[in-house]
Amino acid sequence: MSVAAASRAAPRGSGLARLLNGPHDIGRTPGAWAVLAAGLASFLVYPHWATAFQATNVAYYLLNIPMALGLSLLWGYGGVLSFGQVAFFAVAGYVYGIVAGNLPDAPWGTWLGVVSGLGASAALAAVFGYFIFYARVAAWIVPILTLVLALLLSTFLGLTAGSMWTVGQVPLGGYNGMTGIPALQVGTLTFQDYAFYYLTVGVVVLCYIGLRAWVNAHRGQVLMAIREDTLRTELLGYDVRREQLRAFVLAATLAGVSGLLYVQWGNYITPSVTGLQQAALPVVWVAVGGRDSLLAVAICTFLLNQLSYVLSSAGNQYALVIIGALLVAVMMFAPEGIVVTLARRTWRRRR
Amino acid sequence: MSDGDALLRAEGLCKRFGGVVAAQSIDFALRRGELRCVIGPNGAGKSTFFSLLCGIQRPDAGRIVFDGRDITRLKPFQRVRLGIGLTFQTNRAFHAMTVAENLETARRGGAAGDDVHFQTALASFGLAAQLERPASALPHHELQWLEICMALRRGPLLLLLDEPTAGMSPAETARTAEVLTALAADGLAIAVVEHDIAFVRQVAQTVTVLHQGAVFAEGSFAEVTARDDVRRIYLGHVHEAAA
Amino acid sequence: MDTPTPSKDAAAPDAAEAAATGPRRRDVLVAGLATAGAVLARPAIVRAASETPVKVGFIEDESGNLSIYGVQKLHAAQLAVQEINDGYTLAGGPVGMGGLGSDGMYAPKAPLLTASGSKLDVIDAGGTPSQKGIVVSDDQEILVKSGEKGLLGRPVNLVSADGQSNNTLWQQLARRMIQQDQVDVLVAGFASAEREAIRPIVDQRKQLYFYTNQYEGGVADSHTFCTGAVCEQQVIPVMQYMVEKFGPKIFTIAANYNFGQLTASWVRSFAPVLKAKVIGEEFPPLEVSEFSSVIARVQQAKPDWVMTLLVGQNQSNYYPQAAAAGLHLPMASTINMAQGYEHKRFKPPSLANMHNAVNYMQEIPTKRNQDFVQRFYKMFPNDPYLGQMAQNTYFSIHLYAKAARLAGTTDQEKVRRTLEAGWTIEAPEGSVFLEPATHHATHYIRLAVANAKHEISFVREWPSIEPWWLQRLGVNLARTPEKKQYTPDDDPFFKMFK
Amino acid sequence: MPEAVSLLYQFGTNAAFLLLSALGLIVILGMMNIINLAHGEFMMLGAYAATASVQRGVPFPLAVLIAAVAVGLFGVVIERLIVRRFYGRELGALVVTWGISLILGQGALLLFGPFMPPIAIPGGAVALGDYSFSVYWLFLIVLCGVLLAALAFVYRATRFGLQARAAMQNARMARALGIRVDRIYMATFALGAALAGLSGALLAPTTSIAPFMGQQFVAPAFITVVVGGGASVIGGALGSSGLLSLVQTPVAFLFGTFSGTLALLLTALVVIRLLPGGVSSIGRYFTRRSLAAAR
Repeated sequence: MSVAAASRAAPRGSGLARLLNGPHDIGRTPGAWAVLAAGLASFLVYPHWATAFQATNVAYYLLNIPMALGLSLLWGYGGVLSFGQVAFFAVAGYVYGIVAGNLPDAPWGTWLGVVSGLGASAALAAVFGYFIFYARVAAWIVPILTLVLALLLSTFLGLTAGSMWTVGQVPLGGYNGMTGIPALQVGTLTFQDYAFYYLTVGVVVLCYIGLRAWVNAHRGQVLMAIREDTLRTELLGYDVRREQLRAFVLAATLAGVSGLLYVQWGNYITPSVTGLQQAALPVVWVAVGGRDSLLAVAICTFLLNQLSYVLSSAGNQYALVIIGALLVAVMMFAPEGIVVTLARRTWRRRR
Repeated sequence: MSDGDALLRAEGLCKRFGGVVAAQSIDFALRRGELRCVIGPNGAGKSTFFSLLCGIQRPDAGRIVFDGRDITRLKPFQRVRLGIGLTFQTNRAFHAMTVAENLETARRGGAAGDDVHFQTALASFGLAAQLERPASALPHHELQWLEICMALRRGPLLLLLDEPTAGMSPAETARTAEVLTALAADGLAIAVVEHDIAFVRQVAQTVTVLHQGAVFAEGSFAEVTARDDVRRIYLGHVHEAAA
Repeated sequence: MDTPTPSKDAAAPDAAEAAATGPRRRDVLVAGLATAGAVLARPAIVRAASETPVKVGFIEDESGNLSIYGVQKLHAAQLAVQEINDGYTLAGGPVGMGGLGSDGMYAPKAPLLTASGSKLDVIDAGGTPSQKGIVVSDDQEILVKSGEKGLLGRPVNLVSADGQSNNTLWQQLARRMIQQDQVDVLVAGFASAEREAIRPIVDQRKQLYFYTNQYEGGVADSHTFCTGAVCEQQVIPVMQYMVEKFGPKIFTIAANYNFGQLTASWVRSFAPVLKAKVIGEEFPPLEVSEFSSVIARVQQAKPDWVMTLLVGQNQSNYYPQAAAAGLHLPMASTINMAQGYEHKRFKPPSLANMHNAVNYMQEIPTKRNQDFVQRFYKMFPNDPYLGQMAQNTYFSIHLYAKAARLAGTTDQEKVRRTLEAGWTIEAPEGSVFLEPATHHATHYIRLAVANAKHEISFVREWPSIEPWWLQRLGVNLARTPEKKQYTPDDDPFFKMFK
Repeated sequence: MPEAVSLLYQFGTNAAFLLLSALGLIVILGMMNIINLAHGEFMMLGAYAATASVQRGVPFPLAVLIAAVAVGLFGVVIERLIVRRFYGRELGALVVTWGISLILGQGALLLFGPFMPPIAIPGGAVALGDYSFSVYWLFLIVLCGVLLAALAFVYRATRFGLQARAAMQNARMARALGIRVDRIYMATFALGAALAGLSGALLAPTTSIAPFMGQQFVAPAFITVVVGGGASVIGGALGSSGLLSLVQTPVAFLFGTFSGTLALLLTALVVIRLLPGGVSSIGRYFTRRSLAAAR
C-alpha cells in the first residue's frame, strides 16, 4: 500500500513519497505515518468483526470525506469558501441515477453513470465558477452565491414532480426524490454491503493521497500563494482566475465523488441533499477539523458524521444544539480546528 | 538615447480617478541593460505609473510597448509571462511558505527564460543558505531581497522595483544597490521607483523625475539634481514649479 | 383468561341508513368479528413473559421542521404500546376479503389466508376464541381486554428514533431498525419523501412496514401497509360538499411538490364529474412565504371557493395573510387542521370557513373518541393537539398486535399474510377496514368546518369510504407482489383532464 | 384601474417583504463586513419576543419596540462574547454565526415547543373593485420608507454615523483619530440585531411563529444583499428590493408564484454578472475607484 511505502520512504525522497511528506498537512513524522497506516489497516480488517449493517454505516461516515477534502482544498488552501458544495454532490448523484437507470442491462451502464455524473459536476462548476471568478466578485460574495446556487438547485429539483420530468425511463421525482438508483456493478459483483464498504474506503484513501500530493506539488503551492496574496501571485505570472477556477472544479468533482458514493449507499437521492441544512454541513466538518489540513478534515468529517448519527439515533433532541455549540467553541478557542490544534500540541510536546 | 532599441516604451499614459489626475501623458523609454530610477515627491504619480506598467491599472489613454509588443490591454499575469518581473513597496512574500517554496512558486508561472540573474542575486544576497527557513522567520531586509529573487526567478528581461530599500539600514541599502548594479551590467533592464536619494545616487545611470503625474525632468543624476526646479519641487515649492 | 366482553346492541346495522340519518348517532356499525384463534390454542404460544420483547420500530421527526407532527405521533405510539403491555387491545378482528358491510354483522368464518392454512375459529374482540361476533357502537368503549399483558407473552418495546426531518438520517435509522435492532414491525414516516427514502430498504429486507400518514395515494407495495387516508377518500367528498354548498367555480392553490400537484390533478379531474370547473390554479414553491400575488390572482379569478393544498411552515402563512387582505372566500382542504392544528395555532379568524374532509380530529364528539382523547391527555397532559396522523399511528400499532396475536408469531411474512385476511379495527374515528388487495384502509370520513372562532363542527359524515383507486388500477397485493407508487399518469382517466 | 392599484400593492408588499427580511443583515454586512448567518434566527427571536409580549397584554406597537430592544441587547451580548473576535476574519464570522443559528433554532424548539400562538394581523382590509388590500401591509410599506429614511439620517447626519462610516472605510485610520472603533462595531451589530428583531416582530402577525421560521427569510435576505452590494447600505437595500420586486411582481401576477420566484433568482444572477458590486455600486462607482487609487 502506498501509505505504508511512504512511511518507510525517506522524508525527502523523490516522486509521490516526497510530495506526500511535503509540509502542507499534519502528520509528517514516521510515527504519524505509522499511526495512519495502522488506522488504514484497522479500516481494512474492520468488516471481519462487523455486521453488514455496521460496515454500511461506517461507509456512510466515510463517504462524505471526498466532498470535505475538496472544500478543504478550496477554502483552507485556496481561501475561497463555497457554501454550495452540496449542489455538485446532488448533480453527480442525479446524473448518475438518470444514466445508470436508463441503462439497466448494459454491463457498463453504471460506469457510464459514474463518468457522466462526475462530468456533470465538473461542467456545472466550470460554468458557475467562470461567472464567479472571471467576474472577480468580492471574496465575501462567493459563499452567498454558492449557497444561492445550492438552494436554487434544491428548489428546481423539488419542482420536478410531474411526468414531464421523466428522463428516458427515470422520473426525477420532485421532493420525493429519485428512487431505485442501481448500484455499481463489475461483472456479477454489485457494490453493496461489504463490497460497498471496501469501495468507499478505497476511494477515500485515493482521494486523500491524491490531494495530499497535490497540495504539496506546485499547483497546490500556487493556490496557497493566491490565498495569501492574490495580487502578488498574479504578478508572479499566474492567471489567478484560472487557478481558482481549477481548484473550484476539482473541489466540485470531489463533491461529485461523494454524491456518487451516496447514491450507491442509499440507492436514492432527494432535493433535500442540497438544502440549507445540508449545505452548511461540509463547512462545519472542515472548520471544526482544521481547514488547512486534509488529514484533520478527513478525521473530523468521519467523527462528526458518526457523532450526529449517534446523537440522533439515540433520539437526542440536542443534536443540533451540540453541533452548533461545537462549531462556535471551535471557531472561538481553536480557530485552526480541533484536530489540527491537538495534533500540533502533541507534536510539540514530543519534540 | 534612441527609442528604437527600447525594451519598454510608454507613450502618453493618462490615468484619472474621478476628478484626480494621477498620470497625464507620461512618456518613458527604457533600454536593455539600463538601470533607471524614477523619483518624485509624494503624490507625483510614481505608484500610479508603476501600476500602469505592470497592469494593475489600465490607462485611460496612451500605450505601452514591451519587447516590441503592445501590452497596453494585457492583464498583469500576461505581462509577467512576457518577461517583466516586479516587487512591491510593501513586503509581500508568502510568509506561510519556506524560502524554497516561495522561489518555487515564483518559478513556474508560464514560460521562463534563463535564470542567470536569479542565480547571481540569490548568491549575492546570501539567501541560498536559508532555503528551508520559513519566510516569516526572515528579517525585513532579507524578505525584500527574497522578493527581488522571486521576481528574477523566471528570468525576466525587465525588473520593476517599487521602493526596494524602504526600511533598510544604510549598509543593507548599499548592498542592494551593488547587486542591482551588477545585474544591470549583466544586461538586465531595471526600473526602480525610489525615495532614497543616497540609493539613487549610487545606482542610477539615468533618473526620471515625475511631478503631478507627468515627466518633469530626465537625465543623469548629476544633471537632474543640479536643476533648480527639481530642487524646488522636492523642497515643496510646488505651485511655482508647476506654473 | 378473561371472559369475552359482552356485546351490547347486537342489532344488525344498516350502514346506509346510519349515514343518512345523521352522524352523531351512528348507533351501530359493524366490527365484524371473527375467526381464528389458532394462536391461543397452540401450547407453544404460552411462553414466559421474560422473553425477548416484541420490537416496534418507530421513526418520526421529533425535532426539526416537521416536529409538530412527529411528536404527536410518537406520543400516540407510546400510548398504544402501553395499552398493549397493560393487557388491552382495540375491538375488532379479521372479517374476510369483502370487508365491512359486505356481510352485515359479522363473518363467522372468514377466508383467512394464513400461510399454514390452519383451522380457523371465531375470536371475540379481545382475541379469545368464541363463536359470537360483536357490534361496536359509536358510544361504546373500544378498548377491550386482550387476554394477556404484552403480546404473545412478551412485552412490547417501542424502539423509537428521531429522523430530524432529514431524509438521509431516515435511511440510516431505517437500516439500523431493520438490520441491527431487527424490529418486528416498522411504523414510520410523515412526508412522502421520508416514506420513499426508506421503502427501498424495507423492500430489500422484506420488512413489515406501516405508513400511517394521509398521503397522495398510489403506493402498491407488498411489504407496506398504508393506514392513512388517500385522495379518493378526502378530495372527492369535500369537493362534493363544496360544489353543492358554494358553487362550481374552484380555484386551487397547491404546494408545488408531489403531494400538491398530484392532489391538484385529482381536483382538476373530478371537477367535471361533479359538474364543477377549476378556473384557476396556482402552485407556489414550498419556499414562498409571502402571498400577495397569489391573493390578487384569486381575487381576479373570482371563484366560488378555494381549494388550498398548502404544505409546511412557510405556506401556512397564506391563511393569516389572505384573511388580513380581506379574502373571505370559503376554503376547502384535505390537509390542514387535522394534522398541523392550524385552527389552534393561528389567530381566528384566519381559518374561518375552512372545510376539510378528515378521518380524524380530536374534536370528534363520539364517546369512544372522547375516551381516547382523555386517555391520551392523561398520559401527555401538556400536548397541544391530538391529530389525524397520531390517531392513525395509534390504531395501526394496535392492529399489528392483534394480527401478530392471531398469527401466533411475530414472523413478519406470517403477520403480513394474516393482515391480508381483511381486518376491521375499531379506531377512535370509527370502524376502519384494512383491505387485503391494496394494503390501504377504508375510513370514516367527516367534513370538519371551522367557524370564525375556529371552533370545529362536523357537518357531514361518510362512515366508510373505500380506497378504491388502486383496486381500479387492478392492484391485488395478496396475489401479485409489487413495490411501486402509481400516479394519476398511470390512469387514463386523469390524462383526459391535463 | 383596480388592476393597476393591485399591482402597485403587490409590488409594495414584495419590496417591503424583501427589505424587512434583509435590513438587519445589510446593516451589519455593509458596516462591518460580517455576514450574519444567524440573521433569520434573530428575526425569529424578534417574533417570539413580540408574541410573548402580546400574550401578556402588551399592545402590539409596544411589543414590536420591546422585541427590537430585546434582540438589540441580545445582539450586544453575542457581539461581546463571540463576534468581536472575528473582525477581519469574515469567513470565520460566517461559520460562527451559522453555529449560533443552529443553537438558537433548536434551542427555541426545546424551550418554547414547536409553535407559539400567533398574533392577529392588526387593521382590516380596504376594498377596491374586485381587489382588497390589507391595511397592515400598507402600513408596513410606509414604515419601510420611514425606516430607510431614519437609517439614512443616522448615517448621514449624526456623529455616530460619521464615525461608523469612517471605521468602515479604514478602521486603523479611524482608531488613530481617536474613534473607539470597538464601540462603533458593537453599536452597529446591536443596531443590525435590533433591526432584525424589529422586522421579525413586524412580520410576526403574517407568519406562523415557530422555531425554524427564520429559515424562510434566509434566501430572500441573501438575494437582496447580493443584488444590493456592499457599497452603500441604504441605497443598496432600496435599489435591490425595488428592482427585484419590480421584476417579480408582474411575472408572478401573470404567470404564477413559481415563475415569480424563478424571475427573482434569475434577476439576481444577471445583476451579479453585470454588476459584481451590486446595484449600489452604480452610484458609488466613481468615488469607490478614487478610494482604490488613493490606497
